Amino acid sequence: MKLIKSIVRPHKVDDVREALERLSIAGMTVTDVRGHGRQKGHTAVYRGKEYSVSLLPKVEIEVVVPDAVVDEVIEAVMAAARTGEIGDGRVFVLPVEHSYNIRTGEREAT
Amino acid sequence: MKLIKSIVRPHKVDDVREALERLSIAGMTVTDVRGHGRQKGHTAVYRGKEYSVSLLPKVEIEVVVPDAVVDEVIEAVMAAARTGEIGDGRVFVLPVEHSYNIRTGEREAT
Amino acid sequence: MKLIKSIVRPHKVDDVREALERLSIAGMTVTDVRGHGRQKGHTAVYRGKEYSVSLLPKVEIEVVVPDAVVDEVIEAVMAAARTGEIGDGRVFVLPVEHSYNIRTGEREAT
Amino acid sequence: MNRARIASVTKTVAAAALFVVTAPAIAGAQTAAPPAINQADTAWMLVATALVLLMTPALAFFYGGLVRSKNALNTMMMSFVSLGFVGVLWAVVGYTLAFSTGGAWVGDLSKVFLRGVGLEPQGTIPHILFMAYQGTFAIITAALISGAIVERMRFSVYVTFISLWALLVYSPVAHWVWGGGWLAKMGALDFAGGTVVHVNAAAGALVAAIVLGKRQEYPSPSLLPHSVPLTLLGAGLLWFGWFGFNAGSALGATPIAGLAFVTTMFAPAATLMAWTFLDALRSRKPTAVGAATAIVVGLVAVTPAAGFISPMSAIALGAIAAVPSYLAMMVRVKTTLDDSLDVVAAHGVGGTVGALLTGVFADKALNGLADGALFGNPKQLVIQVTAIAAVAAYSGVVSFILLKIISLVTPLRTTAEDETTGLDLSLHGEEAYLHEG
Amino acid sequence: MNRARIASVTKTVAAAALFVVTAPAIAGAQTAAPPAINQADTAWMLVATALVLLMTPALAFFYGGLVRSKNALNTMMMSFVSLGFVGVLWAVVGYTLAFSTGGAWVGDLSKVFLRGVGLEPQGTIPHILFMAYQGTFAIITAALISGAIVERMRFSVYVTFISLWALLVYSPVAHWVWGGGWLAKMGALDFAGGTVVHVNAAAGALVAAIVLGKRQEYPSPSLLPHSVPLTLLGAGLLWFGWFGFNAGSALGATPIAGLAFVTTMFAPAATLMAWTFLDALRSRKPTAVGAATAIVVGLVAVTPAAGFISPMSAIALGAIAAVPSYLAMMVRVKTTLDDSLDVVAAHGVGGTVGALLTGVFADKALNGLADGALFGNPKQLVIQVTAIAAVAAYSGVVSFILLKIISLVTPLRTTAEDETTGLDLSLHGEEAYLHEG
Amino acid sequence: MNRARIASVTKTVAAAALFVVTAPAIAGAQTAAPPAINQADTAWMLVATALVLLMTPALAFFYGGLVRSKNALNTMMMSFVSLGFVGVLWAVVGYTLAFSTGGAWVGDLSKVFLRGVGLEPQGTIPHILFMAYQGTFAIITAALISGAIVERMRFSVYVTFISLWALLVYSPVAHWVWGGGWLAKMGALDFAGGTVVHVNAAAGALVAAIVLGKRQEYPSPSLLPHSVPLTLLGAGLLWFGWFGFNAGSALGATPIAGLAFVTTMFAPAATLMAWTFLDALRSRKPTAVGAATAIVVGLVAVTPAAGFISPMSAIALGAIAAVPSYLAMMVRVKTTLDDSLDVVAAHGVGGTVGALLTGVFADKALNGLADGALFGNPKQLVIQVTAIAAVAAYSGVVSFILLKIISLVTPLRTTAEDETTGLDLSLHGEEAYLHEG
Ligand SMILES: Nc1ncnc2c1ncn2[C@@H]1O[C@H](COP(=O)(O)OP(=O)(O)O)[C@@H](O)[C@H]1O
Ligand SMILES: Nc1ncnc2c1ncn2[C@@H]1O[C@H](COP(=O)(O)OP(=O)(O)O)[C@@H](O)[C@H]1O
Ligand SMILES: Nc1ncnc2c1ncn2[C@@H]1O[C@H](COP(=O)(O)OP(=O)(O)O)[C@@H](O)[C@H]1O
Repeated sequence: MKLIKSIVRPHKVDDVREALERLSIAGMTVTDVRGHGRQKGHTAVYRGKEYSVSLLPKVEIEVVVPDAVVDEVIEAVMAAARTGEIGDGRVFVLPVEHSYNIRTGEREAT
Repeated sequence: MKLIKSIVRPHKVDDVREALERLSIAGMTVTDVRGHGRQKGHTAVYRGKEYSVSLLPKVEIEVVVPDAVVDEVIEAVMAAARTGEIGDGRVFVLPVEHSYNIRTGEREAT
Repeated sequence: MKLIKSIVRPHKVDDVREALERLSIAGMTVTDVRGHGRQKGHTAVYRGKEYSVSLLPKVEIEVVVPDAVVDEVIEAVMAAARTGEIGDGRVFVLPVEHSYNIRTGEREAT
Repeated sequence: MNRARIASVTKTVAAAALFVVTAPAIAGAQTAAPPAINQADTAWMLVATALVLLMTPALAFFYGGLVRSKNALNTMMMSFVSLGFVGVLWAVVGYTLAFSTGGAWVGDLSKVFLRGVGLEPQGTIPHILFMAYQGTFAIITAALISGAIVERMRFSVYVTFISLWALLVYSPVAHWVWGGGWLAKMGALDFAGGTVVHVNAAAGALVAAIVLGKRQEYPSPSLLPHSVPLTLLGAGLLWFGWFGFNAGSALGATPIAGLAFVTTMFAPAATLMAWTFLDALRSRKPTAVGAATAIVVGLVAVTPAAGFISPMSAIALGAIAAVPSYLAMMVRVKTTLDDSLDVVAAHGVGGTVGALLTGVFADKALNGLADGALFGNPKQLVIQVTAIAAVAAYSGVVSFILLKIISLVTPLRTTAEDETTGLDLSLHGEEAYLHEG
Repeated sequence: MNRARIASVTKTVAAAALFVVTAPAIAGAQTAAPPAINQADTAWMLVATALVLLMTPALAFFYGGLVRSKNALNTMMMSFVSLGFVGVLWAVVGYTLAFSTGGAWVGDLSKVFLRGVGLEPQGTIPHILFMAYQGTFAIITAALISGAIVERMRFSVYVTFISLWALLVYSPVAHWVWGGGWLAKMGALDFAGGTVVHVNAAAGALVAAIVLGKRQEYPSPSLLPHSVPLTLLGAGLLWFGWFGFNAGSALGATPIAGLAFVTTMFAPAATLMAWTFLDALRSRKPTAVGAATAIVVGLVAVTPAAGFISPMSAIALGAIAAVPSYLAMMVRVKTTLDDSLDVVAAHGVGGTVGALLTGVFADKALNGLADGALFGNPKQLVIQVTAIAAVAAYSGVVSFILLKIISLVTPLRTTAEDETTGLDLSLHGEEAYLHEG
Repeated sequence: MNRARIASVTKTVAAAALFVVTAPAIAGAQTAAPPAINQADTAWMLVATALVLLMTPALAFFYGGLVRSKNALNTMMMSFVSLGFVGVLWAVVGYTLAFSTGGAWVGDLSKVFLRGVGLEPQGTIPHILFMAYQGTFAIITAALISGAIVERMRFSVYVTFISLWALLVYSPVAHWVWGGGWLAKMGALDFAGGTVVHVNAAAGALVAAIVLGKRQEYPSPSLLPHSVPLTLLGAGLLWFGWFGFNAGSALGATPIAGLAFVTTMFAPAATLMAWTFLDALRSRKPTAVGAATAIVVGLVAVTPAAGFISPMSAIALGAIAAVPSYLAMMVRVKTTLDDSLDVVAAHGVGGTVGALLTGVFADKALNGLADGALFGNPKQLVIQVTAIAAVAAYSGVVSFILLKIISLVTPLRTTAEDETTGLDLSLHGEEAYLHEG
């Protein structure tokens, strides 16, 4: 099993979720994060001073999937999250040794 | 070492924390997340329209532990987080290559 | 490639970001988390009752880097995040199998 | 006591107090002149009515900040909805039940649908304005109850309950004390509603909390305020509105209104000071929730006394009142009584202490009406006790009966699942906050 | 109608209503006595003006809570900035355009830079106070428009637009109805601005929403309120301020002010009640946003009627007004018209319904001025329709021309990128919230 | 100047201004009639006092929004606690020190514990009401100081400091200017407290910021507002309350109250307009924090001038006042002076500019009292400068001494660790927000 950890633009979350559902992947966990990268930040102002906001709002979507479907999931996520502009984000693939369902207490088949 | 990444119901966090402390595992990192899965969402209303809230509040608890205790930790977390209803969540086990303590700067023994 | 997952004190985030930029590492993802560990919590009061706040605000900084630079990144992060007091946090190193850039759709070289 | 009486009385005082009062309306009041509108009194009562109306949204913020975010909207709706339901019902029938002549126990139906309530003077202000002013009291009194039952009650049941409560409990009790009923005749002193409003609501709240039962997690340290700033906003607006509540109860821009205003400013100040010390004593941590609570407790306590006692007595009253309410909250959390936002400790205990101290500090030289124990009239204390006991008993019993009847038709509580999910999403289909960042 | 006229008229009523009115100012008003300051009227109008001024920040909270957090400050600034620009322009030239004698269509420049506007009486209050009171109406009317165009308009363009709009649309229309213009002469009834304020603003808002076009994501379920408590705060403060808006329009602490106050309390109460039922009917979920919206709709609807109808009629009016606005919102979301915060449904539909029902429920026995259809004067309805149509048409056309002219000089909308980022950061260089925990 | 004097003077004006003033009280004031309660004045002053009291919670929101969320409650408590401590102390001894006859420097103890302060008239309102009204000024003046020292001061020390400051600094200074003291005799013009309140508080704030030292992270871009909407709420409520502050300083519902009201509406409007342009000029980004700040600066600047200048002069004054305060903020951040929320730039600079411009724009034809330089009385400017300098010097010195004495007994600052943790949790045992989602 793999953990597919995608960092995307906030307004792309719904698209990604739908894309995953189309692959009948129901389970996912979403986290509000802030990201720094090539994308330029903004200049903000507070009373006397100007400062730069370099951490931009992003959303992290974590999905654990069987090895078999990893590639199509990655494709789906990237297609749904892409705008073509700098700041689209990343997809990271991490190995997962086991996955358990708390309700049933069972280890899930890979 | 392993990273035990558990997604649980918000009101179960305290129970899980206590369960872990009973195993004298002090360290843990907690994140507010929203999850999507088999658990059905809610219908919400805003003025003219109805819409469905499919991302439900969950909490992610991350604990890095030596391989030796992985199984008992997983058991403890699942027992503490279980309600038996759909939506209880998942526990994922990921490999960790190293762990460092920032204060001491030392790499921690596995 | 490795995922370097660092949990640090909130007011150390800027220092860490700058330290990473000095290593010309632009990309990072930051999450507000709450942490529990050796660091003692606070006693809080609400009307009739006292209770203890044991989950303290921390920030998690995730950076995915090529294996080659892992060690210097870890050093840099720890140096920037260290206060020497209990509560400085942890750095975890996890294996990453692949990394994709959503904008280009390409898998990034290790 | 009948406020119409106060209104005129205060004027006698005014004159008695040996200075020239110039507005003809007042001179008029002395002689057998026909009732007349006094524009200055009207100006003040327009403002006072608006101020008291603002207290209900203010209560929504005060209560709303103290609950968890997943129940914030439900809690605020419990106050807002009273503006609609209790407001309309007041005009339709509540007013006549409370303020038409009727008998010792309740008014008659002579003014149902506001029949005969027009622009003519009631006291020295337009009758409809008097009716509206009294209506704002009914609205907030009903809403006060919600503090005891947040985070678990079905909304439709709540609306039904407070609507009936306003008519069957508030209106009669208001009649007893302000509508010329038996407590008025007995000479009970309740300037702005320590008994009619606060003891009355607290008794209903206590019963409701018991009948409804505690929240799933109660008592758990996780039941904490989600936004203390929202609660502080509520406290600030409540204080502001309370000037209309207390000083408006003089029903005119009279010296007694000035007195009621000043005591309403200094009593809570003293409570806030005392509460800060109590917090510091206990945990070395003066809390913001404590400050907000202290302000409300002080306001509650001075409500029955506002136009009867001196400013320095108000400071004493405010400081004294802090202690029993503070202790009541410490005791409550050790019980299984989930009076979630301490309506009993703040309004029940605070209102009782205030009503009793009114019987102690009342000073006829000032109010021209009655002395308290301190000024040689201990009998007043007995009357005060009677009023408190009667109102608490009546409100408690009728509230109990109402809830039991409703529970025969439909469950009072939400499902455990909805309670876990949070009432905002499950009952109202909304989330209070949405930070997509 | 000319409010100065109301002011005196209401006094005739007062007397007519067969009770002694004592303040000499009023007696004075009957005879040919010179104009005179009445201190009680002044006291009330000081307060009323402050109350109406508070409505603009209140609107900022009401609107601000309904947008996404990344546009919260931009939305609130759209209201606040009106206090500055429209406020100053009103003193400089807006007031004279609206309230100097002039002709049927617009005032002259005799009072430009407040020439001749001093402490002398206008009606029974200082002239400058009358000017300031009217100014608070211009400020909020312009700000109301912003609700239709949030989350996408360039700020500088918005400021330019509402500044011109206030002078070229609001001032003339105010002159027509309150400045002795043609609609006043025709006898149109608009006590506090159902047509002048709400229909007027809604027409401008509709046009602006169309010219500007919809937001990128519209219609998408993700366009949700970021803070409903903030919206409830706005609704609470709007109601509070609206007492100054409606009861203040009597221009004195008169019985008619009392009447306007009471209808302003009970009409929204009825709307809130009706809206709760409509919500429950539709989705079994009475919403908090619905409650806040209902309050505003009820206030809008009673605005033209406030001093003309009875409290019971106000309850009917409030309840009736809930339905068309509720339906309008359900229809709007099915269209591509991105009137983002439903200015048309709330102020346009609500204001129209209110203005029409004024022509139905007006009761001369109460207001001493005019009867509505229900009291045997159907002609009034025709006048009301004329006024609504004329104002809507004029405002719509001029708003369209203004926006088109501006768009020749500079784009009206922000870039798509700024819209995605959020206007707070991109246009104002700020973030509304920052919880570093 | 002595407000009692203003009160009567304004009435002379009223008459002088050649129109009939009808309320007998006023006629009375002309003759040697005994002092008398004027009900209309009383009605207005009841409201004005409530409005000023509301300003202290409003300040809590204004300041609270500007700090980081971990210090939000501590910052708000700094304002709220003043309502308790300074409030009670004012009644006990502050009032007599400020407003009893006494000498040139301070009042005597004749009215300690409010001895002899009852329902009798003071001017044309009940004496207790006058006392309470003045008390609300003492409360907010002390609270204003907190803006300079947020996020690092020990709470107990803060409470001790402002309590002593209110008695040893505010009361004497109020006596100088309003209590018939030396500045009053010299003819200094300070209608509502530009010098007594704002310059006074700013001098104390400056000293406190210096003695206390800067926050650990200062200057760092991470010291940002955690909730701008909360700050906008504060600004909105401050403006609303300020009408009581300025127009209430006429001590009655007089034409001068109308004048003060109108200048208080238009001066901040002009400042807001000017500030928007300054922001746009500098960074093309008109900020919401800037708008909130501008409103306060404009209100501060017009405070000393409110009842003395014309509305058009108020617009000029408001616009002019924007510049120095704006620049002062740009300079401050370049220094190591951690006047965290710019009390000096907003209240010190703003109050000074306002007091000077009062000496320029004052128009005797309007205020019936004194002319400014523009109307041929340059001497007034000299008097204004004297007053500003004297108050600033006295306040600065005594504040310094007070803090030094306290620091001998106990440390002024929290520990570095508590500062890092945040004062809400470490000093008050609370968290402002808790979103368990
Ligand atoms: N090496 C990295 N490690 C962790 N997160 C990263 C890394 N690189 C990019 N990200 C995340 O991806 C987001 C977008 O990256 P950015 O370089 O701005 O644009 P693009 O992905 O189009 O190159 C960043 O804001 C950050 O959250
Ligand atoms: N494949 C997955 N990857 C990541 N998170 C998941 C996955 N499946 C479930 N989750 C998380 O677990 C939560 C509960 O899962 P759900 O299917 O709703 O109930 P249950 O765990 O009882 O089957 C989800 O809300 C989501 O946060
Ligand atoms: N085993 C662990 N797994 C996950 N997070 C941990 C672990 N141990 C510590 N942490 C994180 O590091 C933070 C600091 O750890 P703590 O023990 O308090 O101080 P120190 O790191 O100085 O020993 C904790 O608040 C928690 O967020």
